Amino acid sequence: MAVATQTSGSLLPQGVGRITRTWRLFFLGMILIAGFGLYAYLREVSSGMIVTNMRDTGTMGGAPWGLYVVMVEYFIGVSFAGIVIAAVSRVFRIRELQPISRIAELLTVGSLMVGLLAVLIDLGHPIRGVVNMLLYARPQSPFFGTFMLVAMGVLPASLVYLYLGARQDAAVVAEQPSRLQRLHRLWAAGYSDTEAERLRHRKVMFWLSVGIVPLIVVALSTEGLVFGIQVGRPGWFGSLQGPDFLVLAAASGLANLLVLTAIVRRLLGNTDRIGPSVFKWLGRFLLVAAAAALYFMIVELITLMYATPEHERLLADELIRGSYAWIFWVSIALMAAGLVLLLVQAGTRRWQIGPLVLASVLISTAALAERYLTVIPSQTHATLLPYEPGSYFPNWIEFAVVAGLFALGALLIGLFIKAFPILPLTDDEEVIADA
Amino acid sequence: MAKYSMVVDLDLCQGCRACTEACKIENNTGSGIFWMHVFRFEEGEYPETKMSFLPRPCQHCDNAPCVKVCPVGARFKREDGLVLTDFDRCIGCRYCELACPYGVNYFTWQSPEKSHYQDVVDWEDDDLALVTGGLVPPYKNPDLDLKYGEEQRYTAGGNHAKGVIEKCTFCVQRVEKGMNPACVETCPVNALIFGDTDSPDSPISHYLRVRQPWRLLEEAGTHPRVMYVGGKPPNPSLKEIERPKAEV
Amino acid sequence: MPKVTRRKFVQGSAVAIGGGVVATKFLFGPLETLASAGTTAQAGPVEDVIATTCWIGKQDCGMLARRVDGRVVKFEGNPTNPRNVGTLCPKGQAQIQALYDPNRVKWPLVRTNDKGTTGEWRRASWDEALEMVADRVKEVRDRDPKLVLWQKGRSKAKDFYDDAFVKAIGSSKLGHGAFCSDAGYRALEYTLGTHAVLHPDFRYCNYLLSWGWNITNAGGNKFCWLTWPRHMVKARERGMKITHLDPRLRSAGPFADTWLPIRPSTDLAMALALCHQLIEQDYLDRPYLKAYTNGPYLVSANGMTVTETVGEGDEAEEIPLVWDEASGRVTRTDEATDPALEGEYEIEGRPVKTGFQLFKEHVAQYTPEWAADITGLSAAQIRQVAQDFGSNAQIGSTIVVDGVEVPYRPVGIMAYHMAQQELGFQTARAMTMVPMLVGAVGAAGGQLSDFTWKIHKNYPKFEKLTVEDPPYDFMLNKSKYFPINTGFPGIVAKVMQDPGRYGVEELPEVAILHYVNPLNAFPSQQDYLDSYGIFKFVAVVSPWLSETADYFADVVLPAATIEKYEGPISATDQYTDAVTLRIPPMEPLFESRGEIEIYMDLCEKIGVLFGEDGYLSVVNKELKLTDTEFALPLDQKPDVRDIFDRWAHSQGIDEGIGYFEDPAKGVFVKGPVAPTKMYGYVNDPPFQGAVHRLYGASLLDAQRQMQEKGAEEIYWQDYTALPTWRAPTMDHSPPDYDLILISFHQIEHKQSRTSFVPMLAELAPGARLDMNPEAARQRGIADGDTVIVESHNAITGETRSLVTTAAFCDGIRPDTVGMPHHFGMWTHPQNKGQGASANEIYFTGEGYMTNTADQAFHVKVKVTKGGDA
Amino acid sequence: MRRTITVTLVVAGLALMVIGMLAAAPWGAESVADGDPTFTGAPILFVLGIGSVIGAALLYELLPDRFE
Repeated sequence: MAVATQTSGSLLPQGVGRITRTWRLFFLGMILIAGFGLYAYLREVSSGMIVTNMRDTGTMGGAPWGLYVVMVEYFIGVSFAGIVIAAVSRVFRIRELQPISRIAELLTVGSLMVGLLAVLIDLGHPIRGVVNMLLYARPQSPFFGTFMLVAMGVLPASLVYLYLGARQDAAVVAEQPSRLQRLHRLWAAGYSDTEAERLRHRKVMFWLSVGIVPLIVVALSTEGLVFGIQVGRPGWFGSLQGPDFLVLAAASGLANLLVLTAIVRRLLGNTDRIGPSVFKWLGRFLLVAAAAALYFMIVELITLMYATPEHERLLADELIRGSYAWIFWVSIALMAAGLVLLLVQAGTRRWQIGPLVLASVLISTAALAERYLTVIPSQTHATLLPYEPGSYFPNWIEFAVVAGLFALGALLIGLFIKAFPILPLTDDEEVIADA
Repeated sequence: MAKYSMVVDLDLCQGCRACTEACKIENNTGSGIFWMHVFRFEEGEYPETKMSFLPRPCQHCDNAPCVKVCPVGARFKREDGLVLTDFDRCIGCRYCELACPYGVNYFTWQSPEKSHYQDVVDWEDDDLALVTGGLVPPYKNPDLDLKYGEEQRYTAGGNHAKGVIEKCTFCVQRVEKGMNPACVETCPVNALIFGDTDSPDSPISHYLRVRQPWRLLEEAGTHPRVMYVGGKPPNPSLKEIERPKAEV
Repeated sequence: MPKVTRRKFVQGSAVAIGGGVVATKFLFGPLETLASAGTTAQAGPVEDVIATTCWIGKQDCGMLARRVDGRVVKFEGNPTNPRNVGTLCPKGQAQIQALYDPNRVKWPLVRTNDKGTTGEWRRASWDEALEMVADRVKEVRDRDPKLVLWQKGRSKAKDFYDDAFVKAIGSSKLGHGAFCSDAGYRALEYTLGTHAVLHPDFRYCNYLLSWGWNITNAGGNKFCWLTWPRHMVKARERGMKITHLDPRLRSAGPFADTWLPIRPSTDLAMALALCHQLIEQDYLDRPYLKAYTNGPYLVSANGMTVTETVGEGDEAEEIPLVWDEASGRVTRTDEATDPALEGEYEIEGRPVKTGFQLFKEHVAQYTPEWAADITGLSAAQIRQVAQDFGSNAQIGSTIVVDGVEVPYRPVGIMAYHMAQQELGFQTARAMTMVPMLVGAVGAAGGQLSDFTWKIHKNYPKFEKLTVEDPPYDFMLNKSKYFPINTGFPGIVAKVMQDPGRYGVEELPEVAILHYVNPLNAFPSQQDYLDSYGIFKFVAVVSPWLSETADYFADVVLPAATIEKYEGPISATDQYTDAVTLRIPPMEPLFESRGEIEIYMDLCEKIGVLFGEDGYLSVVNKELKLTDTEFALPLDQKPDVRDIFDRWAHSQGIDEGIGYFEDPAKGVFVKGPVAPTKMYGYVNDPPFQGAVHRLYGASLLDAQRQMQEKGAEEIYWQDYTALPTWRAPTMDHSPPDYDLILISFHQIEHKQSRTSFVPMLAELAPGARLDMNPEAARQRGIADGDTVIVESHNAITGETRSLVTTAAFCDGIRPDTVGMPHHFGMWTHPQNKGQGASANEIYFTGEGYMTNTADQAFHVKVKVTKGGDA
Repeated sequence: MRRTITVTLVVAGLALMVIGMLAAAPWGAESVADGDPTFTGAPILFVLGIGSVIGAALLYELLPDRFE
C-alpha cells in the first residue's frame, strides 16, 4: 500500500511527496489512458467529428449531441456535491464532515475542469468557441450559464475556495524541507498564523461559502435549462429539468465523494481522521438525494406516459419498451438497488463503508445512465416531424476520449494528493463562532 | 422592408425532389445533406392506403428556437425574415440543431473536400482538373463566398468548413439578386411560391388571399414563415417511405 | 452567345484554374481568410449563360447553363421553353454531376483481354479506334450490309444523324422500343392509325382513367415526366377526377381520387368488361361508330370483311360492304348514307353480321362479375368505372376551341408502359375501344395519342399482313412468328443462340451499340450474356462504360454528354408548337466527341460520307435540306454547327443557329397547335381519312396464314379479330410461385442510365422489393429482411433468382411484389452495393413476350427469407 | 483600506456583471441586433465582473498587513 514504503526522509504528513511504485504505476496508467484519449481526440480534430458516431437529427436519424454532452452533464453534476458539502459543513458547522472538506473541494475542481474540457471537445471549433463566447456570448442562451457562470464563475470560485481553505495547512507543510517546499511556500503566500490573519481567513471563507452555494445552484440549474427550454424535443421541455438536474447532480456527486473518501481513507491506512461518522453523514445525504432522484425519474416517466402530446408518449414507449429500454430499466434498477442498500443501513443504523461504496457505485452509474437517457433518446426518437427513428451509440473514439477525461481527472486528484495534504491538518471549528 | 415567405402547395407537390437537387447544386451542400428534404409518406392498411408528400425547407421561424439558443449569435434572424447562419461565427456546438423541432440543421462532420461524393467521383481527377482546376465540387458556386445583407456576414451556401452548422438560407445569394430560391425556381409543378408577404401585389400575397395556409407544428409557437396549403399536417401515424441515403 | 471555341474555352479554364487554386486554398483553410476569397470572386470571374437542352432524360427540357469562367456551375430550366417553362426535374438538376463525372470513358478504348468477362483496356487514339471499326464494318458490309447491326438504346433529339448512318451503310437496325411501349404503339397504329399510345386532352378532360400511369414517377406517351404532371395538376385544379388502375398506389401518390389495385396482367379482362358495361349501360356514340369505325362493315361467317372489287388491275380496290338503313339493302361503304351499326343480314343467302354486332356478341361474355374474379376488383367497382366514364363523356356534346367546333368528350385514358405484358397488343387495342365506344377518340377533352393527328405508314400495311416461308432474317421480319414485328432485341438474342430453331441462316457479325446496354437494361440478362459473345466484333458508342461494353466491346468510342450540338428538338407541350437545339455549354470533356462527329468520321473512314447516297446526302434528306440553298455540299465534311446553321436557315430563321445560341431567344416558338391538327374529328378529312378498326379482320387472316405455315399455337393464338381474354402463360407456373413480380420506374432515375449519378443515387439508392406487409408476414419476412426472389418460366421450367431487401409497402397488392428497375450495374464505382435488377430474373421469348414481339414485364415468383445481400 | 478595496472590487464587479449582461443581451430587441451584443466583447465585461468579485475575496485575505 501507498504508505508502506517511504522514498526519502521527508517528514511531510499523509504521504505527501512520497511516490511509491504503486503510485508510479497509477500515474503511468492514467497518462497512458489520457494519452490514448488525446490521440482519439486529435483524430477527431484532423478528420472532423465524422469519426465519432454522432450524426444529425432528422434525415440522418442521429444524435448531434452524444456521449460528450452526456459526460458534460455528468461531470458538472458531480462537481455540485463537493463544493456544496464543503460550504454547507462550514456554514452549518457539521464537524463530522470537516475532515473531508478538501476532498470535496478537490472533487469539485477536478470534475469541473474535466467537464468543461468535455464542452470544448464537443465543439466543432473549440478555439473559436472560447474567443467567440468572450466576444459575442448571449445571456439568452443557456450556454451562457455553462460558459460564463460555470467556467468563469464556479470554477474560479472553487479554485479560490480550495486555495484559501488550504492556506493555513500550506503554511504548516511549508516549514518542512522537501522538493515541494517552494510550492507550499507559494501556496502559503506569507501566511503567518497571526490572530488578524486567522480572523480574515475565517471571514473570507464564510462569505465565500455563503456566496458560492447560490452561485453554483444558479449555474448548474442552467445546465438543466439547456434541455428544459427546448420545445422541439419531446421529453425535454419542462420546468423540472433544472431541479431534476440538481437532484441527480447531488446524488452522483455525493456518491463519487463517498467513493473518493473511501479511497483516501484506504490510502492513508484506514486513518481514524475519516471515521464512521463521516460515512454516516454522507450516507444520509446520499439516501435523501438518491430517493429524490428516483422520485424524479418516476414522476418524469409518468408525466411522459400521460402527456397529451403524442410524441411524449412515443418517447416514453421508446424508453420503456424500445431500443433504450435496457438502459432505462438498468438505471432504475441500479438506482433502486443503491437506495435499498442505503435504506437497510439507515434502518439498522449500521453504516458500513463497503456497502456504502457499493451503493455509491450503483447510484453513480444509474445517474450516468440517466444523463444518457435525458440527452440521447429525444434526439433519435419521437421527433416532432415523422422522421424514421434513428439510432446512436458511442464508438471507440468517443469512449476513448471519455476514458481519457476520467484518467485526466484521476491524474489531477492523484497529483494533488501527492503534492498536498488531502486532509486538513488543523481544525477549523471556530469559524462560525467568529463570524 | 420586404418580408419573405414561402408557400408550399401540397395539392400540387409530386414529391419528385427536384427542389432537393436544385438546392444541393445551388448551395454546394455535401453528400447526405438535405436542406430541402421532401418526405414521402404512406399511411393506412391496404387497400385503404393513402400517400402524401411534404417538402421541408428551413421554416425561417419568426420565433426561431435556434436563434434563441445560439450562444454566440451565429444564428440570427434578418429583418426580411430570413433566418441565417454566420458560418464565420459559428462555434459548432449544434445547439440550434437540437432546438429546432423541424430537423433542418446539418453539421459539417468532415472537411468539405471529402463530403462531395468523393468516395465515388474524384473531382480532383487530373484530366478533369484541366477544365475545373480541381474545384470541389466542380460546379462550385462563387456567389457563396460573398457577404450578404446589411450586416455583411458570411451566410450563403453550405459546406464551407469543417465543424460548423449549416441549413437552408432561402438562397440568400439569389434573393438578394431578386431571384427565387433554387427550389422554387425548379419545381416542375410550381408547388413552391416565394415572395414578399408585405407587398399586397406579390404572387405569394395573392395566393394567400385565396388559400388558407397552415404551418408545421403550429403548437410549438415558432411562427414559421413557411406556410402550407392543401394536404394536412403530419402526424406520427405516417410512415416515411423512400428515404434518401442520408449518410456522411 | 458567342460560339464556344476551344481556344476561348481554354482561356476561360486558365482563369478557372487560377481561381480554383485560390478558392481551394482559402475556402477550406481557416475561415478568417474568406474575405480575400471574396475579393477574388468579386474581381475576376466572367459569367455568362448558355441556352441549351437537357440531355439526361427523355423529353429534352429547355435549360439555361450558368457558366463562370467557362465552367458550368448550374443548369436551370429555360422559362421560354413551352415544354418545361423554366423548371427542371431532379435528374435535370443533378446531371451536372454526370457531366463532370471523371468516371466517364475519357478516350477511345481497345480491349486487351477475352470477351465475356470484365474488360481490360488500352487507350487508343481516335484515328486508330475509328480505323478498327471502319475496317470491320467495311469487310462485313461488302458481303451483306444487313449483317452489320446498329443498335440504339438512346439517341437524343431527332434521330437524323444515326438514321443517316444506318441508311448510308445499309445496316440492320434495332431499337429498345420492344421493351418500352411498342406493343401499345402497334395496337394504336392498327386500331386508329396513329403512332403513339393513349393520353387524354388534359386541357378539357374531366374524368381520367390513369391506367398503369406512373403519375408521380415516370413519363408517359411522348413526354418524359415533367410536362404531363404539369397538365395533370392544372386539370385537377379545374376539377378533373382520377381513377387509378394500378397494382401500386405509389405511382399515383396522393393524386388518385379512387385507387383500383388491379392484378397485374389482367388489364385486358378489365378493358373487355368496361366495353361490356358501356354497351349494357348504353353509353355508345353511334354516329362516331358508324361514320369513323369499321363497326358497320359486314363480316361473313369465316370472319373476313365482305368487300366489292372496284376498278381493274393496278387500280383495283376492295371496298367493304355495309347494310344501308336508308335504302334497306347491302351497299358499298362509299355509297351508303346510313350504314347499320348492328344486326344480322344476308348476302346471296349467306349470313353476315356487322363488325359491331360481332364485337357486341363477343364482349357479352365479359361481364363485370367475370372480370372481378380475374382482376381482383369487385364487379361494383368495374360497373362504377364504366358509369363514370360513360356519363362524363357527355356523348353528343360539342365545344368551341379556338373558333372551331369540336365534339366534346371529356374522358380519357392515360396509359403507357402497361402495354408491356404478354397480352399487351390486344390489351392496348381493347383499352382503345373503351373511349371509341363513347366517341372520345380525337375529341376535345377526350382520347388523344399523338400531339397532332397523323397516320403512320404501318396503318395501311397492317390491312394486309404477310407471312412468308423461311429462311427469315435474324429479326424474323415477315415470319410466321410475328406478322406484326416490333423488332425485338430479345428475339434477336434468342435467334442468335439457336438460329435453326427459327429458320434463320445468317447471323449479324458486327454490332455497333449506340448507348445501349442490353446486359443490364433488357430483361432476361442470361439471353444477352449467351448471345452478344457471338458477334465477331462489337463497337460501343457511349459516354460511360456500359456493362455490355464491359463484357463484349472490342472498341469503345467515348461520346460527349450534353456538351455537343444536337437537334432539332421539339419543345412542344402538346398545345404549343416549338423547336430548339442542344447547344454545348462547354467543349466536350476529356477526349469525348459528339455523335454526329463520330458518325461522320466513321463514314469517312468506311468511305460512305460523300456522294449521292452517302451520309451527307441522307442527312440532307432527313433534315429536308435536299434541293434547297441550304443543302450540305456532298463533297466536304461539314462542321456540326454548320449543319444546324443550315437547318435553322431552312426553317426561315434568319439568324441561323445564332438564334438558338442567343440565350434570350433559344427556343423557336411557332405558335399554338391548331385544333384542326390536334383533334381527329376536325381534321380534313376527319381522322386523316383512317377508318378505326374495331374489328381486326387482317389479324384473323394472319392467324390463318401462320397456322398454314406451321407456327405453334403460342404464336398465333392472340391474332384474333377482336381482343380475346386468356390467362397469361405465367399463370401456368406451379402454385408455389404465388406472387407476380413487376418492376417500376422512380423519378430520380432514367432507366439504368442514371443510377451512377451520385446525387440521384443518394435519393434513390438501390434495389428493393416492395411487399405488402401482410403478404410478407405470411412468409415470415420482416421489413428490411434480405429475401430471395425466384422466378419461374412456365414454358421451359427454368428458374432464376436474385437477392434483395424487402421493403414494406401498404400501397401494393398482396399478390404482387415490385422492384425499381434502375440498378444491377457494376462498372461505375457508384454502382457498388446498389443491388440487383429485376431484369436478371425476367424471361423473354415464348410466354413472356407479346404476339407483336414486345417484352412482358411480369413473371411469377416466390419470395423467401434469406440469402446474402 | 483593505475593506475599501474589497468593497470597491465587489461593487465594481457586480456593476460590471450587470453592465456586461445588459450589453450582451439587448432584451426586447426584435431585429437583427437581437443576435449580437450591443458592442463586441460585452461578455468580457461580465467575465471581468466575476473576476473582480472573486478577486476581492483573494485580495481581502492576501493583502499584506500594511493595507490595513
